Amino acid sequence: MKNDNRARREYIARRVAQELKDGDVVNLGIGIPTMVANFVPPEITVIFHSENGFVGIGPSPQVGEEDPDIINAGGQPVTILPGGAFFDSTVAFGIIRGGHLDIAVLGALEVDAQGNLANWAIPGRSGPGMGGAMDLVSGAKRVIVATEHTTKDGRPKIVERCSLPLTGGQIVDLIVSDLGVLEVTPAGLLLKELRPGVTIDELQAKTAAEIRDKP
Amino acid sequence: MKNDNRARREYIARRVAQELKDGDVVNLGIGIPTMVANFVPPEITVIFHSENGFVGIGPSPQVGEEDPDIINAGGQPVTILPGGAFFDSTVAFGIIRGGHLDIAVLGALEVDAQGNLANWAIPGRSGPGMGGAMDLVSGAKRVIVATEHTTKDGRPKIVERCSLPLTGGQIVDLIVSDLGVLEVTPAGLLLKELRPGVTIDELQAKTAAEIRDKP
Amino acid sequence: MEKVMTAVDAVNRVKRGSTVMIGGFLGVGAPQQLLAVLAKQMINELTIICCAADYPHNGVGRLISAGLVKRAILSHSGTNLEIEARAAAGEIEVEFIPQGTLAERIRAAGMGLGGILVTAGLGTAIEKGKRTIEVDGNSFLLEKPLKADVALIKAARGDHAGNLVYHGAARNFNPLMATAADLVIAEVAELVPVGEINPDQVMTPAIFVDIIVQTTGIEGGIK
Amino acid sequence: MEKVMTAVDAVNRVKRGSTVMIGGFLGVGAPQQLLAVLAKQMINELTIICCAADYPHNGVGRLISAGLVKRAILSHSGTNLEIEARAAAGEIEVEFIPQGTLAERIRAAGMGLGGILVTAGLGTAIEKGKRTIEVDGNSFLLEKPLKADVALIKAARGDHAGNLVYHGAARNFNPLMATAADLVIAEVAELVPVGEINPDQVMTPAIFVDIIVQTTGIEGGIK
Repeated sequence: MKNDNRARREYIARRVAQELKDGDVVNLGIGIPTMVANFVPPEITVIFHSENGFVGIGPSPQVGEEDPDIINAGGQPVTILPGGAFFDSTVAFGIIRGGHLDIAVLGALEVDAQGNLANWAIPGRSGPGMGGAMDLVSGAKRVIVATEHTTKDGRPKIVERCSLPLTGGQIVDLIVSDLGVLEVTPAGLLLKELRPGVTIDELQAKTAAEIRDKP
Repeated sequence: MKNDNRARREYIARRVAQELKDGDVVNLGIGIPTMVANFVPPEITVIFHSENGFVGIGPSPQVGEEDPDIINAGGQPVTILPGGAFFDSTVAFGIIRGGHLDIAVLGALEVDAQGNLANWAIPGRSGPGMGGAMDLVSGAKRVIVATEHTTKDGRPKIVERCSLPLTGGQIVDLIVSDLGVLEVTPAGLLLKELRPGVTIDELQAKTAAEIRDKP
Repeated sequence: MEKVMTAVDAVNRVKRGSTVMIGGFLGVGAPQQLLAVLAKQMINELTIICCAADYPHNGVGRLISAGLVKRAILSHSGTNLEIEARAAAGEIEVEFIPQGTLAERIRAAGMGLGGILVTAGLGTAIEKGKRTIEVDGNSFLLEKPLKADVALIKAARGDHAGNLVYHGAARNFNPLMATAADLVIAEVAELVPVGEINPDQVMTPAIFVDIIVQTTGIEGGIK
Repeated sequence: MEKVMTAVDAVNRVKRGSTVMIGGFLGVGAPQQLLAVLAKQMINELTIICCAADYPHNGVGRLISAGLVKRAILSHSGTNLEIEARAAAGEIEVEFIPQGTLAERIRAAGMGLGGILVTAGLGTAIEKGKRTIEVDGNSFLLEKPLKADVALIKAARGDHAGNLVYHGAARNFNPLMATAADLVIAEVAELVPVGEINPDQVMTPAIFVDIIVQTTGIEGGIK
């Protein structure tokens, strides 16, 4: 069961990584999105952007070699690759807002058929707040949602219309889940790919929005 | 005659320098304003700002010691003092616009009783353009005009209402000329000081706006 | 104009009820010593402006846990359950601002802009109470400058004049906040004589900094 | 993704009729070699965006004197009588923008702001055609972002990835323009391997730079 969980998350991360192109500047959100860095095809070079102020995120440091001033946006110690650069928060978000970030990969509480995304406010809690998510979804050239297809108790996360407070309106381009890949089009969700072993009927049954399989 | 000209300009620069306070951040325009730096009272420290990108303008370099990348806003080679800093043009003007510049000293083609200043457009010419003057007059906490009282052919530069295109509206605080010092108040020009040897009648005769000598 | 003083003398300039900007991102780049001393001095009823709520005993969390904060303007609180509990109890009023907008609003105050137009938050709940401005057929939210009475910031290195240099991702909001408060207090890990920092490498020019405090040891553990 | 190429190869990416931003302030920080080669290649009908018109044979003056400019957007032309003569002859259309507004408009394009509110120019002729926006009882001009097809910039030092470091007052508009054009060509005096520039000291991150040209000697004298 735990292995299955891990395989599902790895499928998502691996599949998102296939969307990256050589030279892309990419921001990865917390959780499954962070795992995408492990699956970048070896023949391409991707530059990872950290909204707390640098480009060129490198691998985790060896234990004892951490620089306390170099963390990623999730608070974990990381490194910076040769050719990377640090900057302040206006530049970090100027890169996003100014069209210099090719891809943002984010998780979701809910995502809908119009490309609306909800991932910042949990009903009944004051927080956690949007952090950089609203800037990311409105600024990145391409927004990919990487998410498990359903919640832990089996409810669909992909819906006709988000019920939770939105992070952004009509900003999601692609949804990669553990069941497959869906493109958000003006006419709704379009099936791009099924995870091997998944049928379109299963996918549709676990999705609270209509899925077309032809453009 | 030449000596007289020099004495008049020196009076202006020296008198403006008396307006500076310890710790002030000051921008000096081209011409007479630049001379103000030579008359800063020795007991105070003033930080000079250059709108082409630094604070801490130092004295002219020795011949042969010029750094071609360190010029003032007029294009002359200068130096930077210890404790100075270079930055880009948004910071240079952010210092001005954000209320971090205590005093801007500028020349004038015309300045009027409402505190309007004209110093950027010469009729019949396409230029020279305002450079940083519009930002300076609208952003500096205090704007001092340092100017000869009349044009070379004897026409008043201090007028009831500017006829040339404005650099800024109602932005001048103090006018220092070779005849004395005038404060711009909501009720018009107020005499603060006459240059020794100048009478109020002479001052008024050479000014095309009413001057009061009591608040 | 000697700007260097002790943390206690510096922090005592902060008044009860002040609006205080605090640098750092999850504690990295936070002025830990100033915050520890401020928490001890019990200067309260503060409005804080910061990137995130950090952790209960790290960064701005020190002020929150000490009960000094009545209002928090920030982008994220998810790492600090303490602030959520206090918000739920009605003790702290929390306002969330998208992180990039927060950074740019602070810069706007420092650089003297009357406002900026952004798309972040369009079509979301944060549109509420804001003006939408159309420019060439596109919609933007008008966001106003955000300033403070005091900024508490942290740099890796500073000179006696107040020039600052940051290291790594500890830069974040610090250079922005240095421009946007009436009183700017900078904590520096290393204090050097004037002239030691190359003018090309200064990240915050001294004219923005009022008070410099050298870190002498941080009271309270980190995270 | 090798970004280093010759000045001629780089300049040939500039198309006739393009809008080109050019760094520098009275020639200091101007990409002199790129400009000299561009003037020789006779790529014309250009709209240039720059701080000032520099001098007839220095900085952007090289393009003006070569007759390649149909429109100039700048803050000052007083050091170059050549542009005034050509403007008087109807050959060049000149638009003046306050220097700080010009800088901030370029930054707005690079950082993705839909516009900024400024006071510079209020009550003057440059209000014409601009919207005035009231915020909390104060008036501001709405200034729009300003972008270009190409930016030609200059740095003291660059690495093969495109990270740039500037020196002295030669920084001026260069780092702003690096963010605000579709194609960014940087001339560097010194070219170093990737990893040689401390990530804390990078002034323009490599992701903004498309092409790097090392200065090999400048054709034509300076001023």
